[in-house]
Amino acid sequence: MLDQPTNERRLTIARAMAEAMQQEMQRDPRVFVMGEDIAGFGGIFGNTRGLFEKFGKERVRDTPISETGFISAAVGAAMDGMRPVVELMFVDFFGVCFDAIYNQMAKNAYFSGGNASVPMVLMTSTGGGYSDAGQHSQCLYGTFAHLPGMKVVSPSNAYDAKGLMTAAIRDDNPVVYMYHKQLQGMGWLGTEPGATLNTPQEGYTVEIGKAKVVRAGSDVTLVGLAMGVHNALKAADKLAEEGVNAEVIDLVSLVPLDRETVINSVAKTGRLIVIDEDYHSYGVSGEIIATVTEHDVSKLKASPARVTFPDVPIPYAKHMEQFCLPNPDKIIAAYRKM
Amino acid sequence: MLDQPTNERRLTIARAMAEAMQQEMQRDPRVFVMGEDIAGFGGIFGNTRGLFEKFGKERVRDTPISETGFISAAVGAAMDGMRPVVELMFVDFFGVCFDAIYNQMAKNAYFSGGNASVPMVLMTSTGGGYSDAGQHSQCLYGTFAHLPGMKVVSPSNAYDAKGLMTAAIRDDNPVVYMYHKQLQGMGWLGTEPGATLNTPQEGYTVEIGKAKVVRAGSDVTLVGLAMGVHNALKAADKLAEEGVNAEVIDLVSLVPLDRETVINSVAKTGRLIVIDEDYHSYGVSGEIIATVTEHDVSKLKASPARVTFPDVPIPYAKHMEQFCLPNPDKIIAAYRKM
Amino acid sequence: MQPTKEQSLWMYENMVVSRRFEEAIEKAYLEGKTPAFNMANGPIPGEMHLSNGQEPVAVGVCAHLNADDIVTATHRPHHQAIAKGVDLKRMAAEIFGKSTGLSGGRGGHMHLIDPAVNFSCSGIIGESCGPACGAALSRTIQSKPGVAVAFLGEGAANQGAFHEALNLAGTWKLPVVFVIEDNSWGISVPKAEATAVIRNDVRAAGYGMPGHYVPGNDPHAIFDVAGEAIARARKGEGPTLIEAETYRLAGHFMGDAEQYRPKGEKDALFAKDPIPKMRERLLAEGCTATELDEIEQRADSLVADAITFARESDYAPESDALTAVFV
Amino acid sequence: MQPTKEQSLWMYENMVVSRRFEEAIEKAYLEGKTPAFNMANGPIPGEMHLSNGQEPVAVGVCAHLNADDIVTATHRPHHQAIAKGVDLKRMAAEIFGKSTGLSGGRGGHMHLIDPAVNFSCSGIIGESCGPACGAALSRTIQSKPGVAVAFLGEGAANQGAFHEALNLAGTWKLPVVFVIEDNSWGISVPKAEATAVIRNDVRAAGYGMPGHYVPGNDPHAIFDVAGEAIARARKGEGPTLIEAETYRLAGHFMGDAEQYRPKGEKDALFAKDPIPKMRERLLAEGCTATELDEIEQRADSLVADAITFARESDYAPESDALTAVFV
Ligand SMILES: Cc1ncc(C[n+]2csc(CCOP(=O)(O)OP(=O)(O)O)c2C)c(N)n1
Ligand SMILES: Cc1ncc(C[n+]2csc(CCOP(=O)(O)OP(=O)(O)O)c2C)c(N)n1
Ligand SMILES: [Mg+2]
Ligand SMILES: [Mg+2]
Repeated sequence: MLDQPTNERRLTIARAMAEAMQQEMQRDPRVFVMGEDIAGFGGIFGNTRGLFEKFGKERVRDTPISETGFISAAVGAAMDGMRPVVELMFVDFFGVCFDAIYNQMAKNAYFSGGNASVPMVLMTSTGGGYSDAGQHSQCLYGTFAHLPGMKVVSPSNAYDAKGLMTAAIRDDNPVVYMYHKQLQGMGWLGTEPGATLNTPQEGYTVEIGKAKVVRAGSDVTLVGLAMGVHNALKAADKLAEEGVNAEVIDLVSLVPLDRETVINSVAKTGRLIVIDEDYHSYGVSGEIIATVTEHDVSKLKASPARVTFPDVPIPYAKHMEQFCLPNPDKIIAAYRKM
Repeated sequence: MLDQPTNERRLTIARAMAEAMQQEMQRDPRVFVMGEDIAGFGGIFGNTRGLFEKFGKERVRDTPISETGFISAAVGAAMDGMRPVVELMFVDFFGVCFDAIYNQMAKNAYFSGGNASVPMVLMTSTGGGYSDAGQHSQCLYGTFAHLPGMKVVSPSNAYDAKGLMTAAIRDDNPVVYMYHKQLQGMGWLGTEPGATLNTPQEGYTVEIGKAKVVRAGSDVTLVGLAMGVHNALKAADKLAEEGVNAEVIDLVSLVPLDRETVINSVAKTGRLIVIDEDYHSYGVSGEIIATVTEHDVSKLKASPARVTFPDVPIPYAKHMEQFCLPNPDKIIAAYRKM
Repeated sequence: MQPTKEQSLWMYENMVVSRRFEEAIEKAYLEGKTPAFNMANGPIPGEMHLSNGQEPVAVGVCAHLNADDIVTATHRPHHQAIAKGVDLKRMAAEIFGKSTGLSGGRGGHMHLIDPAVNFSCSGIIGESCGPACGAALSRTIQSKPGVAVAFLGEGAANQGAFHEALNLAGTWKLPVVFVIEDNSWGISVPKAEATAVIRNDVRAAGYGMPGHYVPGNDPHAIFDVAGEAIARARKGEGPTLIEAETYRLAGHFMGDAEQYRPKGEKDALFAKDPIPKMRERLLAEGCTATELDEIEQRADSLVADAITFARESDYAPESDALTAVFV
Repeated sequence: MQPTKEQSLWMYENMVVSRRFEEAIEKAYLEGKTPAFNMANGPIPGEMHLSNGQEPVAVGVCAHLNADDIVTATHRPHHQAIAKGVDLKRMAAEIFGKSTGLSGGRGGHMHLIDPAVNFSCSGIIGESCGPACGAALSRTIQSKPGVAVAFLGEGAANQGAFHEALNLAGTWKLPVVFVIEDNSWGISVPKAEATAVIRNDVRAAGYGMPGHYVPGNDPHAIFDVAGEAIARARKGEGPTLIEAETYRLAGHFMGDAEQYRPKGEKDALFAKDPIPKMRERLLAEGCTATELDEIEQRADSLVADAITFARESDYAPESDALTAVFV
């Protein structure tokens, strides 16, 4: 899928994230990790495994269940020269601590006119598909991307996961790093094999703010991120069987948003479908469509479409949740209607 | 501006809100009001004046500065058969209590399959323009509208303010009622005279989920809510001097969103400008543009445009804030570029 | 305050129902999840937090409540729901995602809401506290009887929502009782590493309310302390904070390898399993084995009926996912 | 712990600078706001929270701090900023929205951040608590000296953030001191109607840390208690909670009609104005009037210079609004 050397190690996203953190902790004593069950347990989603054993409890800290407390503490530590990586276990919990995130973490650089900085990473799990219901399955990409002052990224595969984590830790700005549970490579969550990729051992960065054309095509542009990319790639495979050539864009980063890559693609294909597991309205899908149409509506040969999660809380029952989730068939159906 | 009888009392939005609450409290003993400084003080923005004197401290309660505590208490009271109206003083504080709002208030009806309901109103002030800086001037319309389970309304004038408050209190669902500080009719905030309107004494409702065409036109559709409507109307007046006939839509409600009224208008005018004081990206403006284009892109004679707050925290200095805020001139400039 | 024999047997029965229910859920949960454990599979998908071992707190408290009283519960809600009288069939059906479930399958195991007995719960830590205050306030404003009980874990006592709710309750003298189930673990983090004090009852003084710690995971002791607190609340004398020691015999959730548990901890806990302990106590107090066997059999069949009901019920149409967002 | 003469005079000087600064800000704030009071007008627009009367707490605490220590402050931050040594000119310029201000006009009166002296503040109630823990943690991890002080109002002590931060500090034994300025009002709501306990120092026990209440709005008494607490933190002995009685001589914000104040309260408070009281004390302790007059004159000119600097500075280009979101 990506143009990477093939004789390397295949890592899950979970391992890729942990490896990036480990390498950055080795490189830079200012980096430390905090969150619930991230020390001995290795992170509920496996993304901090091995760190505690390597760096000990001073730099790999289990916290009380006090998200406001430890995330605002991370802000204070970052402003004092550290580079904390904190975990909000599920993004769905953001409501207990969002003030620390968007009124402190995201705004203090601005409030200081750039004299202070808040170099921290907030990593958080997103996504459903395994029946964890309405308070443990959301994506909330739009919620985070809407508010200024924080970068927002979400990898679709292990290669990007490692490079984005490294870039996020090295970034002098706050970065929200959203990882999709079903891409983690944790079997117990059901896992998307396409996310497990060859990943170089040595440290490298993936640029924050740059989208990737992960499949070139000429007939329709499919735009997504994280799990959306895999759905789009599967739809593209099926469409290819019918001779339809879909271009697939992995946004990788929502803030900054690489509008140009999307605009250029649609200028070529004339057709746009946005795939988003976040709620339908007032989110990512609307923004992408607006980006393309406000730039030059005449480039569109058909009305753009979106395949998103409907505006309802995530239902628990498997058949209901699956009914709501984006999938390749829905993408194909959207294309057929164009 | 609105087609209302003219021999009635002119009320500010603040008074219209208080009057609606008062009438509903008289009508229904289940209604009570809670928040910071809403009792003797009458609400920082004047919207609960007179209630404490009339109903006493049992039903008009000052709270500790514990937004999570008292908003989740409102959820518990609503589920126990009361109809609380709670105030979050500035919408900018939502981060300290958003879990109570979106994980409890908004979802409990769904989690109960409709067997329980959460009939409450969360009223909150929005908007800047008076140099209150980055933690007291936001709109956050998109943030609330993005998440399912709560209705979201925002009046642009006193007539709607009263009718929407009455409708919100009577609604069996949670309603977020966002009032713009500069429309309140409080002199100390600087006030938009167009928001103070003739308002009937007797109780009435304004439908939640219905947009209003507040000025008919044929050349371009200007869509906004709250302060955006006044900016649009002023732009429309100026455009009219040049013979350009703008149609102005007051969305009134973001959830449910009256997509049809917007679609029908653009079908007629072929041109769309969205005015939004909330942040530019991933919010209301993107959603409105996507709504129109996904329905039928061929109806657009020009690329749609938006006049919004840029993706930066609200700056304090007056000249900087004014530079960022939408205004009639920016709307006219956007039209000229079409 | 000592339970009557009837109350003792009620507590015992509810403890047994609760345990049997968890055992049945555990079994069903594992269906379709072997050889590879994937939460998404089987008749009960998603996270599953069992309450094995924590029954004493739920029954000791709820023995004093009637349907009209309010309980707000946690992400680990089954024992609390059972003790509060939530319909077992509809609860089982909910966990199986069926149309006959409490919400028709929309909510699931962490979102059991039963207005008939004023029960609700939430998967967000600390979230039980505020709504309990609100329900209590509702009764106060309406001058209606009723006490609200918020259950929470000892980990949740470090969440801001706990503090705000306790202050609200203390300031407004609300008829509410906060009950902390101290199983000494918040997932893998021990209480001592997350909490600045050894016992949370000392925090009560910061909210002008009495605080009690109940050691021993003992239903009778909990019955005693909770009884006083609930009576106090009923008399309009305000809120109470109770922390009760309890044991989590299961993992945090199903699939938890529990490598964080010190060696031998589980064995020691199983040796103190409160259900056989209570059976012994009841026998010592003069109950007959037959009497208790009957209770156990009744529990078995209640649970079996509920599981059968759940399994035999239909799924709601998938498009029901789109309804009940608004009422 | 008693201040040396030098420390006493330092406290006095900073109290006077602070008061004069507020008086100058008040005057400038009202420009352009008569006859109609409209917050948006004049050289200083927006909300304005003055600290008149609350100077003792700031100086009594900050007398023990150096530039390397950290202070996180509140929406009412001027006295705290001055006592911590924030550059008065750049602070005034910030309040006037000028390019020479601490943030070039982006932040304003509630968002004064000065990395040179490790000072920051926020307009969100309770928000000072967590970042102070984080800064303290940063020093602990790095084995660097330094104590963090979080200021907050008595109203803020009912916010969840307070609880979480205190528990974190207590659990991790962080070098942090929480200082509650108890001016007995949260806007129009009296402490007694919002707080379940009479004094917040009793809450310290819930976090395993010492708590102290300092009555009398007395800089010397605050100096004493804060000195012990800060020394304790420096020695690695962990956090302390201090609540200090103080008086808000001004309205909550400018434009506040203060109708909620009981009749006579303001007069009684002015009679206890801590600045003349301290002058008297210093005279009684043997300072000369000339000495104190000189201090006052120095304060006057410091403030005058700062205001002049602010007024004479330019505004940044309006497009600077779009920069510094990211560094
Ligand atoms: C606000 C929030 N933070 C974190 C979690 C994830 N989480 C679920 S259960 C749990 C541990 C809770 O511990 P405790 O309160 O002691 O309850 P127990 O599981 O022991 O019954 C955590 C951290 C959550 N659901 N909500
Ligand atoms: C989370 C939050 N809630 C409410 C407010 C509005 N508000 C600003 S100051 C204030 C009163 C604060 O009282 P206190 O903490 O005692 O400080 P004081 O103003 O007395 O110095 C309130 C309610 C806010 N800024 N943040
Ligand atoms: Mg626990
Ligand atoms: Mg105060």
